[in-house]
Amino acid sequence: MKKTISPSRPGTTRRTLLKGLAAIPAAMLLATSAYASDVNSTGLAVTDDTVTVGILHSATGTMAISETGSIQAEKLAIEQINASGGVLGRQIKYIQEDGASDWPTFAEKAKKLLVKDKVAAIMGCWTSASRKAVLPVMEQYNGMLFYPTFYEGLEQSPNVIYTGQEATQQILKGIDWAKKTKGAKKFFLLGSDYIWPRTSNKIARKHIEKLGLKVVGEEYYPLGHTQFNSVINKIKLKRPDVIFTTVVGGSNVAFYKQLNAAGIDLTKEKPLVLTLSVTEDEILGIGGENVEGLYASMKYFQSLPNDNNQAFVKAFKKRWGDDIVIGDVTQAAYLGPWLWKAAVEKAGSFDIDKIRKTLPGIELTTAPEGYVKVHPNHHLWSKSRIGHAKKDGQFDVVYESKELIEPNPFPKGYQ
Amino acid sequence: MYQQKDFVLTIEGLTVSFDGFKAVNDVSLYIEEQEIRVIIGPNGAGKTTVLDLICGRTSATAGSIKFKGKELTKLKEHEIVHAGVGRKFQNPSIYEDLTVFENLELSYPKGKKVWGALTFRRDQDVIDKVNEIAQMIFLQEKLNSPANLLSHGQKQWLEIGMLLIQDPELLMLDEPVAGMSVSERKQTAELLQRITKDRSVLVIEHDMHFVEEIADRVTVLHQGQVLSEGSMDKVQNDPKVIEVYLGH
Amino acid sequence: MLQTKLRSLAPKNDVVSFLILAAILLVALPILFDIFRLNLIGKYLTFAFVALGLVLSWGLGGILSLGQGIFFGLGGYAMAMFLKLEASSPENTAIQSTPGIPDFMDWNQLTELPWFWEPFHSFGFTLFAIIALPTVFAYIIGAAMFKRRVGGVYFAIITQAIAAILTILIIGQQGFTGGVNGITDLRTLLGWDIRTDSAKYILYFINVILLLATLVVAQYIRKSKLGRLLVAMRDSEDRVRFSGYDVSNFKIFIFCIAGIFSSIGGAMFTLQVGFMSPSLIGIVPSIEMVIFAAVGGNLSIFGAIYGALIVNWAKTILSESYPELWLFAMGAMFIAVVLAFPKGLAGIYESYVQPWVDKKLKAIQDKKAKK
Amino acid sequence: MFADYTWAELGSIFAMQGFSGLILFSVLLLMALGLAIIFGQMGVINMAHGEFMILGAYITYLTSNLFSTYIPELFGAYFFIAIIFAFIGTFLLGALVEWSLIRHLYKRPLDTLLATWGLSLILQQLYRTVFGPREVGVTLPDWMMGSFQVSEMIEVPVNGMIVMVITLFITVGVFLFLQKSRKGKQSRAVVQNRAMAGAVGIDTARVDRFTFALGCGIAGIAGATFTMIGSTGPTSGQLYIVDTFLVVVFGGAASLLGTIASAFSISQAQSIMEFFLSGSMAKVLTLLTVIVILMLRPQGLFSLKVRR
Repeated sequence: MKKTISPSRPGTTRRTLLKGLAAIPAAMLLATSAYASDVNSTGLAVTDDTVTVGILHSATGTMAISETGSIQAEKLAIEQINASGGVLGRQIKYIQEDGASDWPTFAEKAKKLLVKDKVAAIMGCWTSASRKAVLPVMEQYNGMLFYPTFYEGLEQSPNVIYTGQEATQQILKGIDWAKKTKGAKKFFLLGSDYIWPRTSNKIARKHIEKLGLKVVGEEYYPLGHTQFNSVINKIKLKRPDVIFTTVVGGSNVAFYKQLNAAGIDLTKEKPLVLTLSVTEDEILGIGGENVEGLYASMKYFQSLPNDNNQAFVKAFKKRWGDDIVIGDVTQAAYLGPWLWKAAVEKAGSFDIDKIRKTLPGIELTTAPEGYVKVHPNHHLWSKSRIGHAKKDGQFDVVYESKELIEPNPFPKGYQ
Repeated sequence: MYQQKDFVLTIEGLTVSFDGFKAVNDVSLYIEEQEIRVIIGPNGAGKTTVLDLICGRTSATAGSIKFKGKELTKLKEHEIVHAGVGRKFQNPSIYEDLTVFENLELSYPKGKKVWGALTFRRDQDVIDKVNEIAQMIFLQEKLNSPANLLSHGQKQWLEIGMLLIQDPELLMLDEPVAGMSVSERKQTAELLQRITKDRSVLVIEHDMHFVEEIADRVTVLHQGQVLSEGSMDKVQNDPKVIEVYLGH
Repeated sequence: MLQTKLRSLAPKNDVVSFLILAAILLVALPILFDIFRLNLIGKYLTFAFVALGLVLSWGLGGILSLGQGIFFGLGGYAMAMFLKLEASSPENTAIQSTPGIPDFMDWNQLTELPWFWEPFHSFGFTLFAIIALPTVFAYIIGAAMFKRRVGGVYFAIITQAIAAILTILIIGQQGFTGGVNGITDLRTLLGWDIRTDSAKYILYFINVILLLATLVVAQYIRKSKLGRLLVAMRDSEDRVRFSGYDVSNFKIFIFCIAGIFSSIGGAMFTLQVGFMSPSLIGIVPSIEMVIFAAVGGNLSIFGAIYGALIVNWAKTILSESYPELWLFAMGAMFIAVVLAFPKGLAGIYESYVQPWVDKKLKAIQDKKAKK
Repeated sequence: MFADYTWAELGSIFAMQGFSGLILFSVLLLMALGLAIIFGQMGVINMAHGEFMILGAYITYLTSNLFSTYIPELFGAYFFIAIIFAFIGTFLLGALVEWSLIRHLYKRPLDTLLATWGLSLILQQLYRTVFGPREVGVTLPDWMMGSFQVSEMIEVPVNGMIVMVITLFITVGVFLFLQKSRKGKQSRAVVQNRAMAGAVGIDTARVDRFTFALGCGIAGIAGATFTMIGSTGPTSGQLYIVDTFLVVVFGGAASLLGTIASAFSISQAQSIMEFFLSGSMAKVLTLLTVIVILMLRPQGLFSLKVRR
């Protein structure tokens, strides 16, 4: 049985980094830190100069494609925090566990992290299914999960901080924008067949109908489906102004390639395609030339011009390589460790119950996406943005909501 | 002419075609009680197919097979067995992974349904009957050895024994002495003579000496049709038969 | 060869093996491991139910089903539906627009409980369903296929396709099934909180006792005439048929039994892990279940249990330290079992360990005799 | 649902939908051809068929990178070279797999299933280690991306046309090979009667290896072709496996004509149902229909009634 609380797979770069950090005089650290017992009354893995957190994503299996970016972002954030003196003067160590794209495994590993390793927080999960599997474990053993993915909402747990957008934050402004700027009247909703697309489309449909516009079709295909010619024909028949898609994973590649081949040129915007599910990450697999002209509605794009983001992108590339891209979820995953650090330092303790009290209201002015703030419902206030995809796989930000959008995981009137 | 009721097995107008090829064509065959009937004929004459048709392994295109007045063509294999027809295959087909005893036991006519098989007990009746049959087929010494250690001839006997334990009224044997030594062949002939006391036997065989030894009557099949029928003498002197056997 | 192997498991040996297994599961493991690991072992053991079923249907009967996840799922979902209804009492779900129905139904605008959920309010019915559902399902699949003499490879591929269909259906009909997330957040069983450590201990022991009982049933079937018939059918199906047996009925029976075993495993999985999801039903988990039986030795009912334990244990350990090695190891295991160790662990034990033990025992006896 | 449309529009849509059905038919057929040879002719259940396809796709990806880096002026034609490379690569891997694994298992079809599943896991992880867990984007030359405008409504996708042409080409090739060529005749002879084929001087081991490798090579071509319409990632291959096997089994395993007929009927059924129902239900209904028909007619659509 492995009981060590060292990072399970330190890369070489990480090793050198740690060596460098070890050179920081211990005395200096001690000067700023209280003794472990004072900041940790519940037996978490906190020593006088370290604190351990867990990283729980799929490194193998079908979801590894998506979760890699989150792992990288979380590690980067942890390293940066360590370099700047750690949390309450303690260096963060992490234990990385592989959820292997398998929900029971996620639950099992989450439990291991909380029960065996006594981690002070977990950065992790990607799919809703994995979060749902982990949730009862988090609540039973009173852990704190920082969950990065934009998701369907309908959840609010005292043991989870949702650093991605819930569905209304991502959808409503996007549709408003399509109506106002593009004069869209008819929408065709298309998604992979599972809970996030269905919930998102439900919210989208209500909103479209509230605006007095029309939904001319709604279709779902099994995950991994690769034949979209029939639905493309249906789309041609219905002549929508907007194809609103929540297709995920490998299906995306097939969908955009076939859309393109069927003569629907995204750059002509007849119809325009608005997606919730294609970030810069996905474009790597789809190919920039296939999605040129696509609009995406989310809170973060790698091309955001603000200074925070410039620094973040630079650091990320320095750490993980120049040809890497950063998508919405990756940025949200990056926020997790920083939010946790801020909450811990505000509480002056690692105790979960104490940071739960301080978390609402925690704000980050240094977030790559700009200013964010934790809402009492454990989601983040964030802006809505629309990106316009270019051939090189990056987005031009063509719209940004003026104000922060309030998270509303249980939207009245949209259920 | 024959009286209908004397026959154990009545086959009339039996035909089967595989994609247009008539493997068996309008065959009629009448077998009496306690008769040993041997079917001979060149390769591809349809001998084995006739047995397949009787025991339900192949379904007939046309014609009827009546066993003790019961139509067999509509029954499933196991129902035909329960009606009293037993069949030995050309290649000895026994359960190699089981012992001789278990081979015979599985053929014992009890516990043939799922539930019966689950609750089957090896009582004295079973043991006695298995011993009796084992003696008959010269295998009483081998009862506890695995069947895959038997010689080829012994396997043939074992399969015959597995039929005998069911006490069928019609026994069909496909080349029972193929691959046997001379002495084994003699023993087999004896065995057949003994076991036909209360049943009819239908045999396919190539070995003419053996046929002569056991047959009451012989039927010659050629290209799916009955070419000749009667005593061994009659058949051997039938010019049509000579033509078929020597003409090739 | 095979026959001598079967023979070598004389009744006395079986009793000893059984006692050793019971001692390991009931005494040694609970002492050695804390509740976290023990709960994991409990989870692995739920797959041992499936492996046991596969030993009977595949090892003995030659029927390889690549869709045992179907039955695992039926049992698991039946139990999960019951627990979910209990967790969705009107008080617990007061914030929903329709209190008293499971949360995911509420999100999907269902305003009343679907009719097929209603009977799962009753624990008695749920237990009945855990046995009856797989039986009916296996009977329909089995009757359709075996009566028409579809077997072997075709059966494997068709069961696999059925598993795929069931997964798509469950994911697509999320209002009724919880979709890809599955049925989660299960709390109490008849008011008893199943999430506490003490409950996990009790569930572990219930699981082990059920498993041992299942093992006894499997052993009974194997030793009965029906067990010998299955072996006989694998050797020469025609001979069995022409000995007056309706072969298809026996195949259907053993397939149903394998289904029931899997279903019990699924129900125990739900209880111990606390949720059920389509990821345990589809093609990949179903084939993984086959490897548990294959590694243990597809003719050995004890091997099935050790196989399920060891493969899952290896998976946990390997994926903790070397996640990328796990698939290589798993792939290698499939190939090794097929090419080098067709009788799995049980075969290795019989050809290497047992002769050694026998020799030692004999040496001791000889010594005693000399004195 | 059609009330708001003119006849011309409806006609166009149905033409388009028919064309989609044909593309789907080509895709299914191309997927199944390699397996029809391996499973139908040799009785080997190759669960790693999808992984062989993905190997073909990865080779296409590598070739495209090679061309764009070293000879960008010829990029427009790289795809055809890639197909040849894909065939060679998967053919060689197929031969290696036959030699190391399959040849030990000819008498045990269920065991080939387990062993090749193991192989598929190893290949998946290998792809992940080499190419990373992400899907790779295979860049296509511009001329292969667009569509022909036939009328205002009807547009014919170029990549669909290419898939159809390749499928036609490969199908005819396989057919001619099996029926006419010496190797093909040998391979059929081995299938029908191994002992006899060996006795008349055919090197059965070599023929087996060649046949298996050929099936894998065709899978590689299929994989290369599908980079035009699908995704290329370590686990993409698994998506194809159930469909592929059902097409082959449904067609009646030993018959090439059956495979074609089965791919045609499945694709048409699915394509029509997809148009009138939602995508998921269409898929479920198609699979279910195939299974029910297989239960009623286990020998598949086409198969000779043989003497047992």
